[in-house]
Amino acid sequence: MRLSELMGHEVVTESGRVLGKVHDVYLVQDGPMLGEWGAALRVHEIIVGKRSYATRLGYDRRDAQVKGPVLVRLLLALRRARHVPWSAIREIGERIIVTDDAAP
Amino acid sequence: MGTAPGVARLAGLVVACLLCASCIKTISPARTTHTYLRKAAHTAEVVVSAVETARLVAKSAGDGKAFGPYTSVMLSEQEEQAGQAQDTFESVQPPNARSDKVRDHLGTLLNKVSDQLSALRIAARRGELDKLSRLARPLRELSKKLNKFIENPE
Amino acid sequence: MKKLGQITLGILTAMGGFVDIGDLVANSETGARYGMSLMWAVLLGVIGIVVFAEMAGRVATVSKRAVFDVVRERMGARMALINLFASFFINLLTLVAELAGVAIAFQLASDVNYLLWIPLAGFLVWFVIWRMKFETMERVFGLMGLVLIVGAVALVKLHPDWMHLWHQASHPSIPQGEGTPTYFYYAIALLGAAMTPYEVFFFSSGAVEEKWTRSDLFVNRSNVYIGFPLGGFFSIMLMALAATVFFPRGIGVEHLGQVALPTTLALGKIGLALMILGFFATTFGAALETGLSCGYTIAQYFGWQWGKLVKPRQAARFHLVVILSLVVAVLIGITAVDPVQITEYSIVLSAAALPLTYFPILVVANDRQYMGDKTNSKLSNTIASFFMVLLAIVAIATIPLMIATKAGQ
Amino acid sequence: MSDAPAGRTMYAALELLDRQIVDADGCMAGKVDDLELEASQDSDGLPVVVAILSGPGALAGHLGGRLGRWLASVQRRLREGPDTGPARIAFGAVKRIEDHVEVALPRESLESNRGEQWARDVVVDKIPGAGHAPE
Repeated sequence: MRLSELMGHEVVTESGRVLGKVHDVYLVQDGPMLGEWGAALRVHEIIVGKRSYATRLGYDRRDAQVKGPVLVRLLLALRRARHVPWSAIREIGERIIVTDDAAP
Repeated sequence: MGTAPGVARLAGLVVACLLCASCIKTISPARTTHTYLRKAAHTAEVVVSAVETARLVAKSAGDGKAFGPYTSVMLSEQEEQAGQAQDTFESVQPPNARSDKVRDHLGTLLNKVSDQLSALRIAARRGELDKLSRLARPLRELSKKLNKFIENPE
Repeated sequence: MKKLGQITLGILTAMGGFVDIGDLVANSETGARYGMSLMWAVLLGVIGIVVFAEMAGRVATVSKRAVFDVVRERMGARMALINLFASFFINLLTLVAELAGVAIAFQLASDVNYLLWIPLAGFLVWFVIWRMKFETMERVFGLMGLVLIVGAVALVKLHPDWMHLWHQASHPSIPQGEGTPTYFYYAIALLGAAMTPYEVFFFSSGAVEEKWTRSDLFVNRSNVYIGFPLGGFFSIMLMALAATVFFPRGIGVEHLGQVALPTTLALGKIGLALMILGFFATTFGAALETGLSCGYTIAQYFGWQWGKLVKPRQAARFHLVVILSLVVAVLIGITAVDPVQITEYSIVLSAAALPLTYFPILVVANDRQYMGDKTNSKLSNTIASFFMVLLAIVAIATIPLMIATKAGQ
Repeated sequence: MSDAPAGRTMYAALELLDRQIVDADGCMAGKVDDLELEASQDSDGLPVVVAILSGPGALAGHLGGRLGRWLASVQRRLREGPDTGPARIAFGAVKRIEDHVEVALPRESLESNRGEQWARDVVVDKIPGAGHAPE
């Protein structure tokens, strides 16, 4: 599988609710050892939202490294993305189907 | 981001618009006396610009302030500029008898300008910079007449 | 003391490098047509380029990433590719205009048709890029461009009615018989002439090439805050010369040679010679910058090795792109397209395309992960946000205005 | 939201994708155009990043749409030999990920560097002075 096969795909819940598109993938470095690099980066969550451009620009990051300018943040703040854990994914095809508890 | 195809289409549209915009420049027919007069006035404006530039260049060169190559390039350029404006104007169809008169009047002026600018260019090419001031003298009167024409094209 | 000398040199280089064919043409054109009443657009453009270039220079210095690197990384491969098409096209158009400018400077000095000079100009630009060190190249042509200062002497000698010029500038009004759309079309042209995107591509890539470090941030600031506004002074000077000599006589600027005319009238052969030298220096310097920028943008998008620090064979694709761009520009140039028209299109489209590069830089200049404590201050964010809105409006308005005014006729 | 994970975390698209790759000698060697994910027994069946994909083949897939198809067709035409998929850099060769992605290999050994070699051998090396840094 390639990252590009996840990015931009539509995500729906088992009951058919549309959550939006995949805007990013959150990785955690706790996989098996890989040569010089060390522990592999494991896919932990997918970040899903409707038109959540803020994510790609860095405004949605957990550590809040990008703050200003106020104007840009206000324009982008309208659309927040949600983090869906990998374990909630049921099927990856044309659409990505996730469990209902991923969308409270 | 999923907007890319839309942006690509927009970019295509922009390029198409630009192509159109650059084509619009070509002459369009004059349907009424009013548009004809406007075109005539615009032509006169372009020619005044060329005439006044030529006068300044001739004056500088005559006073020993400009080099031969510069003078010669600039004067040829003005001759060409005025010539192009004249050609464009003459290819516009005058809509009625009233515009014929305007056409004749401006045409006479433009011909005189063209003769003087050619004389200047020829002298400059030959390196006879000292003659330029004298040759440019009639342009002053022509420029005044053209300005009068711009204010009242009839 | 050595540092001070270096800073002065940097400022002078930035000042001389500010002017290019777009500034020469646009300022003279608008001065001839509107007097000083569009001076506000020049001032706006200068403030804009100061804000933009300072951010780009700071991002490049702190993160070692030039503008197009940042554009791709923040906008993603897709948006950045569309951006690349637009930026490269405008860059190439500007390169054509600059090469024609160099050729016209040769023509004015020799009376040999400029079309014959264009291939030579293209070759010289390539040769300097191939052989000359980045810093030397930037300095030589930047400093040579300072000879345009002769225009200021000429302006004083022409004894203009200063109060009248000031009145035109401080009470902008549209002269009789001129349409409002045309007025704003030329305002956009002036904004584009001051804020051409290649300046920022070049400036930020230069900061990476010269291996600037955090301690050079002061140099970045002084170059931008002092050098660019002084460069803007040249723009206003050109406008004032045209407003003094051409505006009252009803002369329109259609040829680069006319730009030297007021100085010739005032100072004679020396003035003329220095003006032509200034045309050569500024257009040649800008041709180097745009030629390199053609390579910078593409190489930075695809991640190829770029720059003049390494041997050409180590940045093969970059040099190949530069060579091909120059060849294409020369071919377009010798089809006898009107150089003044090409210049006008290039600066107006530059203004329209500005948000494409401006926005990602603004975002990254606020990212603490790259910038650490060197992110934008509140003040610079406020000014930058104002320009973002302005540039967005300009981008939307440009094409309709271009069509409505038949490109400023 | 899940609990805070242990170890370094990273946003794949924001912090890894589209970033500059720098080789062992400090030369620029392409961009991270895509990532290869693989689930194996070692990773308890969860997908991990096993390779960086770089070069036009990978970029075409990442771009998608008409642009991607166009780039893919250009690349197919330029390619010599059979299709082996996009150029791949095993993630084990990655040394560090900061603003750039540093790999421990020289770029000559990377498949994605073929275009650069072509431009060097076919064009740039034939011009006098290609081997001298500008002075």
